[in-house]
Amino acid sequence: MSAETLYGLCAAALVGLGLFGSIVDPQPLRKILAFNLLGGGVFLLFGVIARRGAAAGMAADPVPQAMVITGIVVAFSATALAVTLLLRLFETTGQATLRTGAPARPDPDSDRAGS
Amino acid sequence: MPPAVTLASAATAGGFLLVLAIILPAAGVLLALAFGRHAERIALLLMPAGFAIAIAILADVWHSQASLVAVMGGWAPPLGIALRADGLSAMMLVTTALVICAVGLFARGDFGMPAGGGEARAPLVFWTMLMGVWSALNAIWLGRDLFNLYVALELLTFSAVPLVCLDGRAETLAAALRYLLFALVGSVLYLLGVALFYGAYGTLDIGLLAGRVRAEPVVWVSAALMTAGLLAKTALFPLHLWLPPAHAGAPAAASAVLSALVVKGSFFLAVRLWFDVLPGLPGVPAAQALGTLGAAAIIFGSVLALRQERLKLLIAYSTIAQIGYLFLLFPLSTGAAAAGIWGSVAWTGGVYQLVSHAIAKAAMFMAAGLIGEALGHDRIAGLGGIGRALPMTIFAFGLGGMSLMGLPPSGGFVAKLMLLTASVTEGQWWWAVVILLGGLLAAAYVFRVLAPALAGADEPLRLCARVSRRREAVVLALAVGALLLGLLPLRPSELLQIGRPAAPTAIMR
Amino acid sequence: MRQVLDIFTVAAVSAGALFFLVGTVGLLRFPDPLTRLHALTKADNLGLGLVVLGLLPQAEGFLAGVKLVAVWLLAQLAGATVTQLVARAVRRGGPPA
Amino acid sequence: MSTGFALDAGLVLDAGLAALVLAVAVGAIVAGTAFAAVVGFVTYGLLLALVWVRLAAVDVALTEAAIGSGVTGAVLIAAAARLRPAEARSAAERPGVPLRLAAAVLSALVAAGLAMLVLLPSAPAPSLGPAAAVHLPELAIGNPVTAVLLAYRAIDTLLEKIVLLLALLGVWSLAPDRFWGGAPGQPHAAQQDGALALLARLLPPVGIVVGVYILWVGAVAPGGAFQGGAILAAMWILVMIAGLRDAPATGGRRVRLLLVVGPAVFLAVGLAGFVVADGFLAYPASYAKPLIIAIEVVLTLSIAVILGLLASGPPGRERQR
Repeated sequence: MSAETLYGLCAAALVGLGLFGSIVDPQPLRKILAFNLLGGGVFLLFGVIARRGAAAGMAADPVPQAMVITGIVVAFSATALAVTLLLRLFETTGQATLRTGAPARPDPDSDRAGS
Repeated sequence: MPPAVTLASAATAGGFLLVLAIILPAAGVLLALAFGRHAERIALLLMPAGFAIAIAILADVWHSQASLVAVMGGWAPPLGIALRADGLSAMMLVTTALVICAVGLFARGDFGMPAGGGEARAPLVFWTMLMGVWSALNAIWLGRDLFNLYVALELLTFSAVPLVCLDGRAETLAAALRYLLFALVGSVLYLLGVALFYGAYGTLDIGLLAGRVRAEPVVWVSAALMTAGLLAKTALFPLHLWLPPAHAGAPAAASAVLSALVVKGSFFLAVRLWFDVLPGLPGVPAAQALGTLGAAAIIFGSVLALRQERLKLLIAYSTIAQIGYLFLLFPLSTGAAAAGIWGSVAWTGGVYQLVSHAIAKAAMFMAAGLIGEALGHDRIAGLGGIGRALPMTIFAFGLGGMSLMGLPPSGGFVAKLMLLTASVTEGQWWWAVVILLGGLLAAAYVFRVLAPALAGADEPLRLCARVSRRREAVVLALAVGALLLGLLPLRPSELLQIGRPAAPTAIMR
Repeated sequence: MRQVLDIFTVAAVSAGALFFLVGTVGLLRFPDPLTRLHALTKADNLGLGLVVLGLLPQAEGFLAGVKLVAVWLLAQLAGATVTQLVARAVRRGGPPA
Repeated sequence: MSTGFALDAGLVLDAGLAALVLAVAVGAIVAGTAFAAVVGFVTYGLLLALVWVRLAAVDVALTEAAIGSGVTGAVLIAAAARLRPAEARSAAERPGVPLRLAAAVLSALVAAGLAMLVLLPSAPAPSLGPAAAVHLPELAIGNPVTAVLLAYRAIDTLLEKIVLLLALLGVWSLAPDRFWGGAPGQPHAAQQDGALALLARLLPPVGIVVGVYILWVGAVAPGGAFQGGAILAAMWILVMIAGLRDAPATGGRRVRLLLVVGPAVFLAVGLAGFVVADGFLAYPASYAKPLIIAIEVVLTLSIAVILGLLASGPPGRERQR
């Protein structure tokens, strides 16, 4: 087994793990964390593909590597935005939870339309 | 210049228009951030220009009867990235420009900068994000590279999410967070598929991939992952949970953009994936599965819309149902159906639904916004007499509703008729039943709003705020547009055929 | 000469690894945060120091050697700061969970 | 020593590293508290950076260590500390067994599908490496990753800068109206004598040199605007956390200009390509390298400011005029 295959299997497991965590964990913060883990797995897969594409005197194909750099920056922006949203939700309501599945309960006290 | 640096051979003369369609709103984002207090002016100045570019691209595609292509930096794919406008892209560009401009005119009342000349939060964020949405959507309509499309998809997410919680209420914050989490997992699954495609075929260019894909495991896995990710972003049943609170909680102008355009971006990519990247792969089970989810969305979304007490939530649930129709184009125009004329009709009907729902839904959300502004609430039970107070707005709402129901001569009618005929002719009659049932349910929920609105009030109606005639006129104009779409059905369907991948042939063994 | 240097490298790196091992055992076995920090700093200081020292003769050129020493110094700086911060946090109100 | 042995030793290292990454990842998912999970995640990121080095992707390793693990970790740790009071309550809302089971099956299926594809690679593996290498001399750029980011796929990089800016504006948009334009966060109690303050005084000079070096070297060796910008941002964040310097007002003219200057110059050079070269983001042949370096310099500046502000959160104080 080559190193690329090894890391490829590692990436597959990370994707499964991250996907599981981001679906199942009830805490939004840990969903965000699991999403980052999942992202790490996806990027690692790109890295394996890049390494397998070593050619023309290059140790790896630079195109997927560049995509990973772009992807890491996007994932960080997403994390910063999601964490800020979560903290703001916590400041506003005193709790940090998403009651998934519950349809928005009409609140008799607030008569404001969403406009 | 040595020719080696520049590989631009496939680029067409009008290619710079494609670049401008993406770059102009992006430049608007930069300008708005740098000169915050002029954000509104910058956005409104860019709108006519953006509209003109979209029209110019449409005209160019129509006249040349061929796709426009631009090659970025002269680096031809697979190393570089190309943009391409076919008939479908041109139609989406114009639809987007139309809706964005209407929303811009409408939002001048809600998101004007304060009189003092300083910069304020909500206006700056709204106008900048609106430019961001526009740039992202145009990049999606024009993109030919799957990773470039991933970046565009993320651009769309990041511009859309802050629009949901502009008012900072707890419910909208939770809705925005849930939306963001769904969208992030969706795009990372899409990205996973992109990685697999690159690893197998060494290119991400849609045209090159189409020539290289074979029916093998890697294609199935990556297509499944990408489709699942895109469905989560499109809010197809059963991944729709995030949509109603997000779309209903946003300010009306933002709801219009989100429901009319933003969810269509990821749907469009699913269409590109199945029809442009994988034409001719026998995805019949997958297509039937997508159609089934779409049918479930139509029934489920409509029934839930019928049970809402709030106008904006009703409209948001109707979006779930109308998204369902879009997915009927998969079973009706792939597989055996693809080769025949009816497959093509179904495909055109699906795209028609995309456009007509965009325009109708934008009009309806903005109408709901005006109603909410006038009444101070949006409870359906309390709409009595509003028809007399805001006749133009209610009329516009009704016209939009006609498109949802599929009544002639609306654009929705043409779309649903095409889907219906195709399903009957192809012998897949079960979709026809769903289409008809969905139309009836849509009629029921639209009349649930119109009936009290047109009835007289028990007591004289007290309006909280005066609604400007100008904004009412914008909404009505858009709704009339949705109606007129049905009167010119033939030419657009010719347009849609331009640059469409040839009817799938036997790539398959 | 080459062989002497190689032997020196093996010896120093092994000694460094031993300190890492001891430090890790301490981290796991010691009862409270302060003593654990104590164990950890040994790994950081001596362990990394010996590894760097051992690698110096193998460095390709003067600059590579400077880089190695810089790594050690920066790790020292970071380690000292973090130890301080953790210790202060412990004194203030106990460790997080 | 035979090469065979060396290869095997490498493989043992790789196997150990992969196992460690997986173990830490499992730990981060199952950890008892959010704080422990975040600590696990930071470790995961650092180990992943080592994996990137093993995969001959030093550019990615730098980015992963600086952004993926470093700055992301800082943001997550701060959030975990703030959210601790709400943790027990939200952790109690575990989904039911059927959903957990379904999620487990789905995730396992995805992982198994990927593993299968990893084990049946298409031979020979496709690569754009040769195509990328052929054009490097024309660009006079030695680092192929930089050539991909700023020439071959420059439009991705440009759009992604807009993504960063919109994310920052999205973060700011969550501030209460009265704080709009103000500085992020609470004013720091200036405890300028602590160990952290010492670190924040000693490290930045070194860090800034390293950041600029990495930006500069990016044309020929691993490095570039992202990596350099992230290191500069990290130094800035350190100085802000230590309380030596306050975060700037988000409405300040200079901050706004710094934010947009990188993308704006990039865009302007791109548009100039219509006139002086042949098309958007095309560089005139003999000016490719100076233009790319100029773009990278301003991008580094903007990236550093954007990342620093993204990590600082929304405005939390009224703006002083």
